[in-house]
Amino acid sequence: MPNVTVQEAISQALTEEMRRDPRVLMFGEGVATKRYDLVKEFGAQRVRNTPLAEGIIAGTAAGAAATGLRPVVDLLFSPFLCFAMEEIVNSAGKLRYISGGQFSFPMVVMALTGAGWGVGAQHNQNNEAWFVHSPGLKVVMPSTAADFRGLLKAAIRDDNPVVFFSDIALAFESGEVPAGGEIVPIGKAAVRRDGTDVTLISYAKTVHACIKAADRLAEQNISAHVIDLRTLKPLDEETILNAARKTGRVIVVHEASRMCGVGAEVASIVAEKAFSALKAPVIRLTGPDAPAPASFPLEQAFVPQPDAIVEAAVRLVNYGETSAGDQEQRVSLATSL
Amino acid sequence: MPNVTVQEAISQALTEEMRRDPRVLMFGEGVATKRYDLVKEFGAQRVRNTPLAEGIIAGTAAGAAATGLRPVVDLLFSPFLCFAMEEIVNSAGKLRYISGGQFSFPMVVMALTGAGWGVGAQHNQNNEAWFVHSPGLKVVMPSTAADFRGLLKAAIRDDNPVVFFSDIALAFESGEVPAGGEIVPIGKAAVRRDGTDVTLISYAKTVHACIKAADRLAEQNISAHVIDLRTLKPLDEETILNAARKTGRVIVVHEASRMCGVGAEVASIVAEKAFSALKAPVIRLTGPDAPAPASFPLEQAFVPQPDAIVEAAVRLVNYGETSAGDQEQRVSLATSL
Amino acid sequence: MDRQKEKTETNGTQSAAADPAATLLESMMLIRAYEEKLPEIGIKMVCTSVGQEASAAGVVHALSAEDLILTNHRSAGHLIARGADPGKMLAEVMGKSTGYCKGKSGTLHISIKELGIVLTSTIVGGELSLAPGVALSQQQLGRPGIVVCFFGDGAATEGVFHESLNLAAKWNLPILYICENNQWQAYVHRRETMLTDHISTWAAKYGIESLTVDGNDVHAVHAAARVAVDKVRTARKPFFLETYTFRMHGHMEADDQSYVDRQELAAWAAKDPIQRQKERLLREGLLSAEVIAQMETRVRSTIESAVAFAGSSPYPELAELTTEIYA
Amino acid sequence: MDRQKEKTETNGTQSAAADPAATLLESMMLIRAYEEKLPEIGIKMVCTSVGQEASAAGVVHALSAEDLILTNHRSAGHLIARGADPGKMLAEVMGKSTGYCKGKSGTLHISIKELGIVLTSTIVGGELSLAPGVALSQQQLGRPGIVVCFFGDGAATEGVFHESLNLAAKWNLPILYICENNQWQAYVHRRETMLTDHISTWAAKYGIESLTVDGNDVHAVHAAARVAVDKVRTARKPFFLETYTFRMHGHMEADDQSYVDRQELAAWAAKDPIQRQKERLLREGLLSAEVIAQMETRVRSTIESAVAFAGSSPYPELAELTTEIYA
Ligand SMILES: Cc1ncc(C[n+]2csc(CCOP(=O)(O)OP(=O)(O)O)c2C)c(N)n1
Ligand SMILES: Cc1ncc(C[n+]2csc(CCOP(=O)(O)OP(=O)(O)O)c2C)c(N)n1
Ligand SMILES: [Mg+2]
Ligand SMILES: [Mg+2]
Repeated sequence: MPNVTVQEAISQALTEEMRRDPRVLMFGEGVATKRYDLVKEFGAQRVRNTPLAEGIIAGTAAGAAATGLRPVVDLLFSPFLCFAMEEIVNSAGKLRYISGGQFSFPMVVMALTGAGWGVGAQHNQNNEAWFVHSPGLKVVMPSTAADFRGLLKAAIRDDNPVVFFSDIALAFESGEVPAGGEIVPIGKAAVRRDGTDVTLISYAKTVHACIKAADRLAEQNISAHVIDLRTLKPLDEETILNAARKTGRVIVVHEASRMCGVGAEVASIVAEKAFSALKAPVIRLTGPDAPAPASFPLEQAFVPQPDAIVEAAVRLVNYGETSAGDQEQRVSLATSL
Repeated sequence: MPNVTVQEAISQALTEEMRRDPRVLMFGEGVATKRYDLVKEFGAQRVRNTPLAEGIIAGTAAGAAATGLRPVVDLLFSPFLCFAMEEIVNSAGKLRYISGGQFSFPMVVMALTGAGWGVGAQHNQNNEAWFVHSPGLKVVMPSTAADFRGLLKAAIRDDNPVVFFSDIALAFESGEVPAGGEIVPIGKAAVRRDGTDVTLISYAKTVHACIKAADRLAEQNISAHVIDLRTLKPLDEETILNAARKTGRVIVVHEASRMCGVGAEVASIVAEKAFSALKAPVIRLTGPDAPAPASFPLEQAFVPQPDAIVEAAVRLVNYGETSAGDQEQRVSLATSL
Repeated sequence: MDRQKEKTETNGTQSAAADPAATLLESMMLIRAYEEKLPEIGIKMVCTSVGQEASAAGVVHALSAEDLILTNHRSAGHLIARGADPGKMLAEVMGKSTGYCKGKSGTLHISIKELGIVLTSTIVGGELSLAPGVALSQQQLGRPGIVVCFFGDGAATEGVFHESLNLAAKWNLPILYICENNQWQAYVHRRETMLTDHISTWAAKYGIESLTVDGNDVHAVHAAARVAVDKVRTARKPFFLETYTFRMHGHMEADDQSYVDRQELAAWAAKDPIQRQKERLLREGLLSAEVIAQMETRVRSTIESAVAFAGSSPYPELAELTTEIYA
Repeated sequence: MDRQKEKTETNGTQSAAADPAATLLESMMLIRAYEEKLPEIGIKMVCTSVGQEASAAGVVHALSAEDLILTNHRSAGHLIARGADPGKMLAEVMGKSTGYCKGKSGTLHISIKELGIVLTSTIVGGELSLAPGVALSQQQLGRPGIVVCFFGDGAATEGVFHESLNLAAKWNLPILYICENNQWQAYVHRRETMLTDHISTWAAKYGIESLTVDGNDVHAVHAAARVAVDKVRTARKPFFLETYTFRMHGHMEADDQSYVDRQELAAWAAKDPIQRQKERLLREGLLSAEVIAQMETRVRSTIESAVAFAGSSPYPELAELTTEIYA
C-alpha cells in the first residue's frame, strides 16, 4: 500500500469524488489558489475562491445542497466556524426536519483544528463538541491518512451535512492508504490495539498518544485496548461499550476542553450502559479549560501526553487495592491537567 | 416575601443594577421599546434599540466591556446566538487570556431558550452546552423568580462574560422573591429537596419536573434529592458529588439534547469522582437529538416529563435485584426519549 | 368576463400578463382574508403581511413555474400568491400532520417544494444566506429558472445581507432580491437602525442594479417585477427591488403595536393596496362591483374550507418527533 | 537639525505636526527593519506589512495619546508607529514571558493597553466588531479620545463590516475606520471578491464620509489622516479612510506567493513608500543622506537590541497555561 500524507489523502479523496460525481464542487477562501490542480482538472466553475465571509460560504453550500449540488467548503480554522454557526446549525442541520423531509443537505464543511502550529486561541479551538450537540449534523475527525481519505469520500457521498475536522498536527503525518477507492463508513470506530486491562478511547491526534501509551503500558504488562472513534456523530456506541465491558476500565482522551466535550459523552454512555462491568471510575484526560496559548511550551502542555495516559492507566488498574474514596482522589489527580 | 413573575424579577434586577452602577447599560433589538420604563428612568443613551444584527450587538458589548462599561445585551432567542458566536466565544471569552490579562469583559448576554411557545427549531434550541464547553465564559440558567433576580444581579456585577439563559416556559411563572437586593452567587447549586434514595440533578424548567417527580416518588416511599444547578459554568461539583455520594443513584434531567450536553458533564463527574458510592448506572433523561418541532403535542413530548423521571428513578432504586446486564438494559430504556 | 374569471383561478406560477389586474386583486384579497382569519380563530403568534399584499402578489405573479422562491417569517402572502393551498398552510400553522411540513415547521418556516418555495428561514437573514447557493444550483446545473429572495428591511442590517449581495454580484448569480421595506423591524422602527431611507441604495454599491417601487401599488410592483425578472433571466445576474410599504399590524398578531405612531399608521392606512386596486379597477371600468363581490365570496369560501380542513386534521404521531432528521 | 532629531525619537503618540517628514520616515524604516528581521531569524508564521508602512506611520502619527487603536493580524506597523518596544513585540511573537501579552498571544493578537492599543483580533473582522463598543465607552464616559480601527480589504467582505459601519453611523460613534486595501486577502486577489475597486465607496452609503488615499505616499496618508482625525474628534461621528496599497510579501513570510502576478508586484515595488519618502526628502533638501544614514544605524541597533532581549527572555512557566482566563 502506498504511503501518503494526510494532506495528500485529502486531495485524493476530493479529486476522486469530483471525478465520480459532477454535482460535487468545492469553494472557500483560497481553495482555488491552494488546490490549483483541482481547478485545472475540473474548471473554475467547480473549484472557486470566495470572498472572505464564512457565513455566506456555508449558507451558499446549504442552499446549493438543498437544490441539487453536493458542495464541499473549506472554512480554514475551526474558530472561524463561529461566523458560520447560523448556516451550519440553524439551516443545514434543521431545515430538513423543519420542512417535513422535503429537502436534504448533502454538504461537507471542512476545518483545521487543534494545537501544533502555535497560532493561538483565535485560530485554535477544538469545538467539535458543539456540532455533536446540534441536531441533524454528522461530525468526523480522523487520525490516519487512510481514514482521512476514506471518511472524506464517505462524507461527500453522505446525504447529510458533515462537519469534517482535520487535526492540524496530523497534516504532514503519513500512513498507508489503500490504492483503490475504499470508503470508510461514517459511524464506525476502529480498534487500534486489542487489549484486556484498560480501554483508551480517543480521536484525532491523541489517538497516537494513546497508542504510545499502550506501548509503554505493555512494558509494564498492562494490556491496553485502544479505540479511535473517527466519527463523533453518530457515535459508535457498540464498539465503545464492547471495549468498556471487556476491560472494565475506561479512559477517554482528547485535546478539546473537558466540560461538555466528547469525552463527557463517551464517559456518560459507559457509566450508564456498561456500569456493571466497571471496575474503576471512568476518567477523562483532556486539554485544559483555557484558550489555546501561542507560546510553544504552553501549547505543548495543552495537549494530553502519553505519560499522563500511562499514569492514569496504572492508577486505574491498581484501583480498589486500598480504600475506595482515597483511590478516587488519586485517580482523579491524574486527570486534572 | 412578595410574589413576582420571572419577567418582573428580571426587570427588578436590571433596574436595581442600573441604579447602582452608572456603567451598566443595556441594548438590543427592541430593548428600548420593550423596556420603556428603563428608558424613562435612565435615558436613551443607557437603554438602546439596535439594528437587527446580533454579531455587532455582542461585539459592541465586548468592546465596551473591555474599556470601562458593563453592558447587558438581549439577543432574544438562543438560536440567534449563532450570529454572535464569534464575538462571544472568540472575543469576549478569549481576549482576556490572549492579552495576558490586560483586559476584562464584564458583560451579560441574555437569551430566551427552550420549548413552550411552539415557535419551532429556529427559535428554540437549548444550546447552553456550547458556552459551557468554551473557555472564559460563565453560564447561568435559573429556574425560580428569586434566582432570576439574584443571579442576573450577580452576572451584571461579575467581571467576566456571562451568558444568561431564560427558559421561555418560566417567563410567566411566579415565585417569592426577597425584597432586598439579595445576590445569588454564581457557581452555587441549590438543593430543592432533601432525599436519600435517588438524586435528581437538573436546571431550568425541568427542575420543576424533578420536584413533581419527587412528590410522586414520595408517595411510593422513594426519597428523592433534587439539585438545581442554576449555574452551568462554573459547575458546583461539590454539591453534585455530595448528593451523588449520599444517594448512590443519579439521574440528570434537562431539555437540551443529550450528546455532549450538560447532563453528560454531570454524569461524567459523578462516574469519575463518586464512583465508589454508586449503586446503579448514572442516567440521563434529556430532550431528543432532534430540531424542536412547532406542533404542540410534539413540542410537549420534546420535554422530559415527571412520569419519565419517576419511572427512571424506580428502576434505579430497584437496580441490582436481578442480573446486572438485564437491569442496565431496563434502566437505559427509560432514558431513550 | 369568462376569460378573466378563468385567469383569476389559475395559480401564481402563471404569468398574470394577459389580464393581470383581476388576478392581482383576487390574489391580494385571498392573502388578506387568510391572514385576518388567523387571529379570529385564536392564532396570534403569527406574523401577518396585512398592508403589504401588493408586494407579494405583484412580484410572485411575475414569476414562471421554474423559478424558485426563498422567503422569511412574514411569508403567507408569497405562498398564497404562488398558489399554495390555504388549508395546508393553516394546517401547518396549527401544527397538524396535513400541513405542508407535516406540522414540524409551524407558522414560521413553511416551505413547499412542489411550488418552488424552496426554503423559508425564520432566522432573519437566513433566506439571504441560502439564496446564493440556490442560484448556484441553477447556474451549475444549467436550469433556466431564477431565484427570488424575499426579506425585510431588518434583514438588510444583518451582516449576511452584505455577504449575500456581494457574492451574488461577483458570481453573477440569477437572484432577484426583494426587500420588503415595511418600516418596522419587530419593535424597532427602521429609522432607528440606519441613516439611509432606501435599502436599494445599499445594493447599488455592490454593482447590482436596483430600484425602489411603491410597495402599496400592485400595478407598479408587478410592472417593476416583470422588468426585473426579465433582466435576471436574461443577464443571469442579480437585481434588487425594494418594495416600500408598511406593516399595518403588530409584529405578531399578539402585538398591540402601542409603540407605533398613530399618524404614520393612518397615513399608510389611506394607501391600502387592496382598496386602491379595487377603486382603480372600478374607476377605469376594468371590473364591476359585481365581479368584485364574486371574488369576495370565492375568497371567503376558500378560507372557510381551509379552516374546516385544518381544524379537522389530526396532529402528528409522537413518533414524528424524531423522523426526518437525517436523509 | 537638532530639533528634528529630537522629534524622530519621540513615540508615535505625539503628533508629527511640527516636522513630520523625518519622523514618518524613521517610523517606516523601523517597521521595515523589524519585519524583515523576522524571517531572518527563522520566524515565518507571521504576517508582515512590508510595502504598507506608509499607512501605519501616516495614520498613527496623526493620533493623540488619548486615542485608542484596534488592529488585526498585520499589526506590527501600527504597534511600532505607536511607540511599541520592538523587543517586547518580538518576545511576544516568540512566545516569551516578557512579551506584551506574556507569550500567550503570539504573533497574531498583540495588544498593549498602556499605549492605547486596546484590542487586536486575528479573526478577520474581529476588530470591526469590537470597535463600536470601544467608541461607545468613549461616548458614554465622556472621554475625548477617538477610536481608530485598522482592517483589510478582506475584512470588508465579512458581514460584520456592514454591521459595524451601520451601527457607528447611526450611533454617531467616534471611529476612524482605516481600510488598508492591499489588494490581497491571503491567497485570494481582491478582484476575485468584489466588483468594486474601492472600499470607500461602500462606506459612503451608510452615511459615513469617506476617502481613498494613495497608501504608498506617507505624506498623503498623514495629511488625510490628520483631516480625518480632526473630523472625528470634532464631529463625534465616524470617518472612513481607505489606504490603497499593496502587500509586497506573501500572506505569511512562509508563503512564497508564487500565485501573485509578477508584473503587478513589480509595478507596486516601484512605488515603495520608504524609497519614495527618502527620495523626496533628499530632493527637497529636507534631509541629508547623512541623517538618513544615522537613522539607519539607529534603527538597526534598536532591532539588534530587540532580538537580543527577546532571544534571551524565558518562556512562560507552565502554570501560565491556566492563568488570566477569568478576571
Ligand atoms: C437572527 C434573528 N434575529 C432576530 C429575530 C427576531 N425577529 C423576527 S422578525 C424580526 C424583525 C424583522 O424585521 P424585517 O426583516 O424588517 O422583517 P419584517 O418583520 O418587518 O417583515 C425580528 C427582530 C429573528 N427571527 N432572527
Ligand atoms: C474569520 C477569519 N477568516 C479567515 C481568516 C484567515 N485569514 C487570516 S488573514 C486573511 C486575509 C485577510 O485579508 P485582509 O483583511 O485584506 O487583510 P490583509 O491580510 O490583506 O492585511 C485570512 C483569510 C481569519 N483569520 N479569520
Ligand atoms: Mg421590516
Ligand atoms: Mg488585504
